[in-house]
Amino acid sequence: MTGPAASPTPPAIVPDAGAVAKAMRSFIADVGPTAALAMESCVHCGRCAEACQFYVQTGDPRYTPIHKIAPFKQAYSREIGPFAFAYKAFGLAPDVTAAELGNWQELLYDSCNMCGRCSLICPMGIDIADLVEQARHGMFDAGLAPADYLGALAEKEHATGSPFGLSTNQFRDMLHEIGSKHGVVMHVDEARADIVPTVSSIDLKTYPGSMAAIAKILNHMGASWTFRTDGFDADNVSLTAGDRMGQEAVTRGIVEAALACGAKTVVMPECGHSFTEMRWEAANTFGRELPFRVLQITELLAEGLNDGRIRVNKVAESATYHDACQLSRRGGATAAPRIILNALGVDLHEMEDAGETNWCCGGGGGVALIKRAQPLRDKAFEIKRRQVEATGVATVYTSCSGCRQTLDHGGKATNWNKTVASLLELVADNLKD
Amino acid sequence: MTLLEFARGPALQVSVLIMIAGIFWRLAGILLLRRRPQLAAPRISPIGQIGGGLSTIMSRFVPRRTFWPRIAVSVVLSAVFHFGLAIILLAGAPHILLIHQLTGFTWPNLPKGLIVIVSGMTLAALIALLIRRVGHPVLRLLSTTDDYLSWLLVFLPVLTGILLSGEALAEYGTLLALHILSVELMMIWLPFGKLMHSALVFAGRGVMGANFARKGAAT
Amino acid sequence: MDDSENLGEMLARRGFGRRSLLKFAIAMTSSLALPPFIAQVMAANLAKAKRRSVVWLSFQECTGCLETLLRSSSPTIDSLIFDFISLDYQETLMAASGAAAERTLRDAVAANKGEYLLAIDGSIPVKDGGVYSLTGGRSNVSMLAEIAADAKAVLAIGTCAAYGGIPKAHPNPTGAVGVEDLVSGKPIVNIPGCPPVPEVLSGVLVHFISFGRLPDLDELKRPLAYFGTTIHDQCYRRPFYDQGKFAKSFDDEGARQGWCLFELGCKGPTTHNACASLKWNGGTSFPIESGHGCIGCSEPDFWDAGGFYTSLAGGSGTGWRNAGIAAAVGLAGGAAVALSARRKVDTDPDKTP
Amino acid sequence: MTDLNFLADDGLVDALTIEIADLLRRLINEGEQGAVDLLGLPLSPSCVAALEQRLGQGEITAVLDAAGRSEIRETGFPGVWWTRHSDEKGRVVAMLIEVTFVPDILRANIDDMALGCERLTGSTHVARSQPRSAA
Repeated sequence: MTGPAASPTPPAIVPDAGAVAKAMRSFIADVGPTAALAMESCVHCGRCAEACQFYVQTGDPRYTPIHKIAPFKQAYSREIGPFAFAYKAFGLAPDVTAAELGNWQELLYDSCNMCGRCSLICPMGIDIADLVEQARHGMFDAGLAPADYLGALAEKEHATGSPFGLSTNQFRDMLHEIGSKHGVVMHVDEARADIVPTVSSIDLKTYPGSMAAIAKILNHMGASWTFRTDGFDADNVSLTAGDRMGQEAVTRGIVEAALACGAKTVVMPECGHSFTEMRWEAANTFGRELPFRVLQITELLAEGLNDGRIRVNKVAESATYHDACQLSRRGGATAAPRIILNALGVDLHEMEDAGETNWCCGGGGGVALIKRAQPLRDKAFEIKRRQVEATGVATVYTSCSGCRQTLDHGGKATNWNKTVASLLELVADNLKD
Repeated sequence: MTLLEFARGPALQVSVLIMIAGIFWRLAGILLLRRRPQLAAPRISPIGQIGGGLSTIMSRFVPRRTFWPRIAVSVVLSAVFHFGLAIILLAGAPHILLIHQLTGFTWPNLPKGLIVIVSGMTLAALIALLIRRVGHPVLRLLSTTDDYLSWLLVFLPVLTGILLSGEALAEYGTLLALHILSVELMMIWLPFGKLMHSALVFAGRGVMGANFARKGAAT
Repeated sequence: MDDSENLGEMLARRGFGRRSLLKFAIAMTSSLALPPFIAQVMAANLAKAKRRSVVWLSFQECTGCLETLLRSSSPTIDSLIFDFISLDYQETLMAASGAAAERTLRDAVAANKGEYLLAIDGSIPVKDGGVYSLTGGRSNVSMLAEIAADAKAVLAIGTCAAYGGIPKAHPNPTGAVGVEDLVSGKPIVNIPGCPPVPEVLSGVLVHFISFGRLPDLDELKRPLAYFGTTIHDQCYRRPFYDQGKFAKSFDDEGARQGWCLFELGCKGPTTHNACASLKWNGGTSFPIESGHGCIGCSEPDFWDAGGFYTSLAGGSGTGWRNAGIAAAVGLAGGAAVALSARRKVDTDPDKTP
Repeated sequence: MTDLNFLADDGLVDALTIEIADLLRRLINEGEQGAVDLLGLPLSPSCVAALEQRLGQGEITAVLDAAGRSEIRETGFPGVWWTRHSDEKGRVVAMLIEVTFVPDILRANIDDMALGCERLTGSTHVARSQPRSAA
């Protein structure tokens, strides 16, 4: 436990009582047997703190993962727990006070990437990350999602379907512009297609090259594919903000677009939470099983490399790979990137704790989109920096733009001599025609 | 009706029934809430998911190597306590006898001297765990009255068990009555507090293991 | 045997000099766990002791206590002491019976008003006015009340007289109770056991004759000298208990090796008596030494304290039926709470679709 | 049965020796008699033997035949007597260490002597030939 450093405590936001009640009700609405079992099982052993980058780096006990859902656990026990009547009768778990809930904004957003590392160490098998996501629903419904940037983006996404308020036309134009700039044939809004790749807004803004890369590879594969502007944005900032309505709208958009063109496979871009949402939650949000497969881009590349539809040249390069938590630990797609790097002949130096037990880059779960969370992100980045430097290689590949952006910012802030690059673009740059 | 007859008679009956009713009440109260649908295509078969659940139940007994340095104290202390308690209960002659009378199963017991040593270690681990719970900032923040009450209701049976094996402080009958009464208090509180984890731990780990195995994710 | 002769003279006449009396006093002092120097005082008092009238009333009893106390072995000092106390009334032993016996009783009580010792064996049924045990048409309850009133001290001999014993066992049809439940304002000493250890009675009598009062008693009015420790604390098989060597059945290897009988229901640990040290039949043996667990016969309600063959560590389980009911109640309660939780969530006004 | 008397006998013997010496000192300085009831103490047979060996044999061994056999023996330390009383069946009913000039039981008793004196005078030929007075 490194020395406790004074982390910046944001001004306490005090919502009105009605909002608090609404927050609790919306949290409770999500609680099923799994969440209830989790909340009932906690034995307060404190081990989850030892797995969380924010506690480990700051030593601040408030960042103990299970502590982050304390007010909502109280509400659960009072309202629908097995002994709710007793809690109420004896007033055991007092109502969550407005001030209390206000203080929790920093705990549930700034200091939690929903990376699930705490869920791996928990001896009781509690999926804390899942509970945090449900708690964020409550916070959002109480108007307590951090306004600066994450909240704003979620609002825009809720209204326009894109966190940056892009209209379908603007998105279509951008795609064609990228296509012409990179000399790649862009299939956009075609009526029928087997594969529908979706787009992460971060890529649109900061890494447009990845759209070109996807197109280039799909053309290389000779697949029938098309972007669909009527459901393009995979980022789902609403999910990380806790806006269930926004989250559902985005998901519904993508599903309906895919159904419209009879897609057999929807490919999620280099992004963590979008994969978690589409692969594991979309069917539940949509209400029935999806008639198409959902693959993360690395899974598609690995599949293509395995069955020969994708052929690449060898690259004489040594590098390490940073696993995005939602893809490997939470998503079960740890093997795909290794298959790709192996196919490319990259001399891979795995970081310590690579794969399932990786340390989060510190930007996931919307934290990258919260300005005041910068100091916390820097602290989390220190772990990742040490791990990469320990491998002694110059390049870090990753297949999540969120991680890539966070590592980039972290690197710039400490003028780090490592390059952070996209695995997708590496494949696209080394296709063998 | 001496204290011992009370402890072994009505008190034992009532506390066991309260515990059973409480456990089933709490489990039903949890497991019968509305299930959120799981419609996404699983990565492995239902059998695989059950296997994932079972493997997690076992795997969580020993934390992953990478976590050890930071939680070594917690792991060692709780291991000494839990294994100590298991040895006392499963290898102590009077306990085997109790189980034999209730179920008919019996097996050889360890000598009493060894059990007393193990009980001493278990007690020491419990005390260390309490000191840690009060001293460590994270644990102090998380702990509620239930933590301390549950600790006490586990500490007393071990303490009275040791005093009973010593048969020195008071007469055997009194010490045995105190030991049984302390176990009964623990049994009554079990379903309503933290001790319920003795039942929930398997359900919790199993559910997580199954859910994560379904996603092909780390269990 | 004229009444004026004291014990010393009677013993001398029977060939027992003062040395025998002193030797007996030394033995009794040790048995009563009194300090050694007391022997001199006891011997002196015994020598001068006047004949003490004893009235022995037998109520709802099996005569087991009487039998064990009147040993037929060669006349030892303590049996002579019994001769010395004038057992003025004992229905089973005395020749007279019927009306004559009643007259003897009345005369003895009248003659030694306030000075005679009242010894009782057997419990006293009080239900339906005590009709379940009559002597000569009179209920034991009324006899006890009348005769105990003028007694100097009352000796309840055997678990029945002390605590109600077997007649009091569930369901206790006759409403049997012990002497102490009916008599108050009198020094009472309980000498429980089914039957009691003979030496205990002689110890109590000698103490009373020597010092004119009963020996120190525990909270159940039992002489501390004999009931202060438990059989378990005095048991010669205790090392096996400590090593965890238990006989699992009455004829297994362990039983043949003389291992501890704890698992076969021995109640030694919770039973106060002197069997393990004084032993029975002149020091020959005692129940545990003969291979059977102690059944706790000197403890109140020993008959209802769990079976003789269920160990102290055992407990009477709830039974699978009760456990099933409890589980069902739990399930019902939990289900009800879960359903109400579901309803609460469903009727939430702003619940997202 | 395994002999479990390996317990520290010498520890107990030392303790008893110190107590006996204490009693002896009090007898010498204050003339106060004392005694230790060995039956009352939880002594194992080997411990009793060890004590007996420690105290050793003195100059006097007296045997009393009254209501069973008793042996009153002076140990190797004058004033310290080892008394063992048995009943008619040979069971040891009392065993103690008496710290005194002479154990009381050895001394003739005044009442016994009185009766003895009567019998003695009655035992002469003269007394026997006269008619006996009314008993």
